[in-house]
Amino acid sequence: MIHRRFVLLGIVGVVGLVLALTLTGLGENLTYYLYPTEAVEQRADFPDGNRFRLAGLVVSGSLIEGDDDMTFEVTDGGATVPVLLTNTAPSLFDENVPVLLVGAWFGDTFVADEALIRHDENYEIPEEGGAYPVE
Amino acid sequence: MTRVRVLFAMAGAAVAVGLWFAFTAPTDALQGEFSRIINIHVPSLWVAFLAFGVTALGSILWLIRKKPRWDRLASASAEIGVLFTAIGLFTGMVWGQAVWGRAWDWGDARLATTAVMFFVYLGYLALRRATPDQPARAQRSAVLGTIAFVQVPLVYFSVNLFRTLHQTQSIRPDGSTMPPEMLIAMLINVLTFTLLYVALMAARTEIAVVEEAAAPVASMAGEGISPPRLGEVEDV
Amino acid sequence: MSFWSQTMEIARVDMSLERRTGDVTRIVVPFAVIALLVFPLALGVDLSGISRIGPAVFWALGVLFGMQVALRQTASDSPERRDLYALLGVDPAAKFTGRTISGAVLTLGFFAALLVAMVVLYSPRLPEGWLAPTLLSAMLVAIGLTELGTLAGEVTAGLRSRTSLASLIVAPLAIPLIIGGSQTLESVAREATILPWILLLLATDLALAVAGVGLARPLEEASR
Amino acid sequence: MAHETPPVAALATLNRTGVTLGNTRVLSDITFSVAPGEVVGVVGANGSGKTTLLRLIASLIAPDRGDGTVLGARLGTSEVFTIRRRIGLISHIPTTIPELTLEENLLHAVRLAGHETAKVADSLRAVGLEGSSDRKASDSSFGMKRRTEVARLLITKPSILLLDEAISGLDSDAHALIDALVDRTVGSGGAVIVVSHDPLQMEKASTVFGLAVGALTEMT
Repeated sequence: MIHRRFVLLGIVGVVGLVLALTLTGLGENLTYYLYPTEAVEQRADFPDGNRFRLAGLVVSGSLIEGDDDMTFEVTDGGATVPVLLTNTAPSLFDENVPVLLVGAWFGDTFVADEALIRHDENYEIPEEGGAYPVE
Repeated sequence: MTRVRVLFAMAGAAVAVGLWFAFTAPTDALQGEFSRIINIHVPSLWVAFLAFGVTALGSILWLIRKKPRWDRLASASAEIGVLFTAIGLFTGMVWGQAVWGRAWDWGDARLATTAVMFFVYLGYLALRRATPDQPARAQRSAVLGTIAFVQVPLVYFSVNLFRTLHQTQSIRPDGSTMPPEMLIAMLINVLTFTLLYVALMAARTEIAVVEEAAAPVASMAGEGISPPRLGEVEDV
Repeated sequence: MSFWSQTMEIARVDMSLERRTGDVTRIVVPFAVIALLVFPLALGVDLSGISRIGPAVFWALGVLFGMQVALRQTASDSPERRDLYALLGVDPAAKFTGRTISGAVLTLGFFAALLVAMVVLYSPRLPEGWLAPTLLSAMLVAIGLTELGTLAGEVTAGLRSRTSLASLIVAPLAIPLIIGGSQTLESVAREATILPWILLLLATDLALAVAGVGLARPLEEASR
Repeated sequence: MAHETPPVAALATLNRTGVTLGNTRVLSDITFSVAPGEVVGVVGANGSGKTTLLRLIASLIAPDRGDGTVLGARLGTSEVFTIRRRIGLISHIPTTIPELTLEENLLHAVRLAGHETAKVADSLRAVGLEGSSDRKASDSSFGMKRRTEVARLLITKPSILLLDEAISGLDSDAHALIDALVDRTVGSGGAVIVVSHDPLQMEKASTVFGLAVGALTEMT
């Protein structure tokens, strides 16, 4: 049967294409968000006002809360980016917490109007007393 | 029906144990009490994947063997899969609102592909509903049940293929990224939900057997017509 | 050899039926262009917004109405015609392939008309060198969409609510095609490589071709 | 395609075969065979399952009990795909694509069946359609569409010819055409099954069965 051969070769072809797809990094291409290092590297691609998403860890000791905004820094271990958040943050927002920010460059500062907590796959039991109390 | 009763009794007991573990296991440092949602969210979607896999298997076996039991297996599993996808999506939205600060995000590949999977299997159930004739229904839905499964691995691997807001798997070939107490609680609930799935499957397939038996008794062709008796009937 | 001669015969007759009935040129294309007009009306007078959403609207409408091309009336066989084809010894896989060829040509023509209408009505800001990648991705989307439409049309053949039911089945499964099509243009705009998106479209098209050819016989049985 | 033709002389056999469509048991227990050169008639009332019987033998529906063979292929298996093109069926409504002309309809069928298209013109003349071959099927009469079907079967030369009320509603010329088709099929070692509610249409049949409540009885 010719069809059977086509189906078998086709399945091999699909698997090959999917493998090629993972290797070429579809995920990197569909830029859902950038890490601070990438954001600094690709600064020229995102002129002021061009919105993108930035993911990183809130730097310990950098958080200053204003009346209706707050400033802090995010890092991915490489670059560190200063952030101005013009909106209220989710209840779990704190220093040392991984966050996802939606906004745009404004000079050297990333001005965000939305902050999300980006919990990763790592779970930890709190130290004595609980480091992150829930309101 | 006794087999189903036993299975439901076992599943009920298991759910009680699972709940106890879910509420006594330690919580995550960042998420606090919200991290307990994992004990419903992950098992639900695990059952959904399992159920759609069984649907695909039943569909392929039907196409090869043409035995009604494979069609019953495929359809029962798809119904339960849709139910648990809905539970998974709902608990995910609650969790997302609580932790991320946002219930839904179309830019996230895991969320988007899961929603697509949900709609594909809703389409599968709609197709079944729209096809009245039993063998035709089995044949058509078996074809769709086979094609539809193609995107289930896409949902599972979406967190690895794309950068997502959704976290990646906590259980990996090289071990787990969860403390053992939390992991055990979650795994017990995965087991519990699987047992619940088995019980629901047993019940649903038995109902399907009863439904098919209760279908109107097949009438014989030609029986519906009797010789005309125009002379016997007056005033027509 | 009879596989390809049957395939080409099915495709040829489909095309001449389209020439005579005008299902696509007289119904789907005008309807899609009207839909294109609805967006600016609903958005109000924000003209910069219109030029920005142009490509996105093109892909959304292209896929939604492209489904209607694949599910057009002339490509759905009456039960009598199915019997005739069966007894002429038509290979169900050849019918699938022929339908896909004619449908893909028509869908590509529809995409071209919609693209011209979008460029004229929305005056979008298009990056340099956009045309070739867009046409390449449009061709791959047209093939995939037609494969999907042909499969769904066969699965729902003869059912009362055939068109809406087939659309319900096609729409979610067409997501990789929408992503691949729209992201190709995005990548050109960002000066990034379009290769992953072309690969995604190729993988989808090939997977659907495998499903269509491999499941052609069970589908042929299902339709009666 | 390496399946052996069983050493039976019969072109079609049914062995305790049953068919259910939806909720209706149309055929319950049919045992029947037709040999080369034979013309078999089946008479039955409206709704007695005559069309279903022909569609079963044409391999267009699968039996749900019992078994049967047509031209050596077991019914309900993929074997039927290889022999289908040797089955000719004239159903009570002629099958044409309305937007195509009669000649295009014939050409389409002949090309799909893999036959010489050169014979199309002769065949149209043989059935008396040379004057209306470029008329659209939607504008053609019942008789014209029926003659187009006969023209097709003259080219495809089926080994087994199934006639479902084929003569009903035809003029005497068209009737003669169908008779000629039957004679040709039988003459070349094929078999014909004629199905009708009208016993008068069984004139060519050597054996006549009656079909009632799902079963066959020989009437002779």
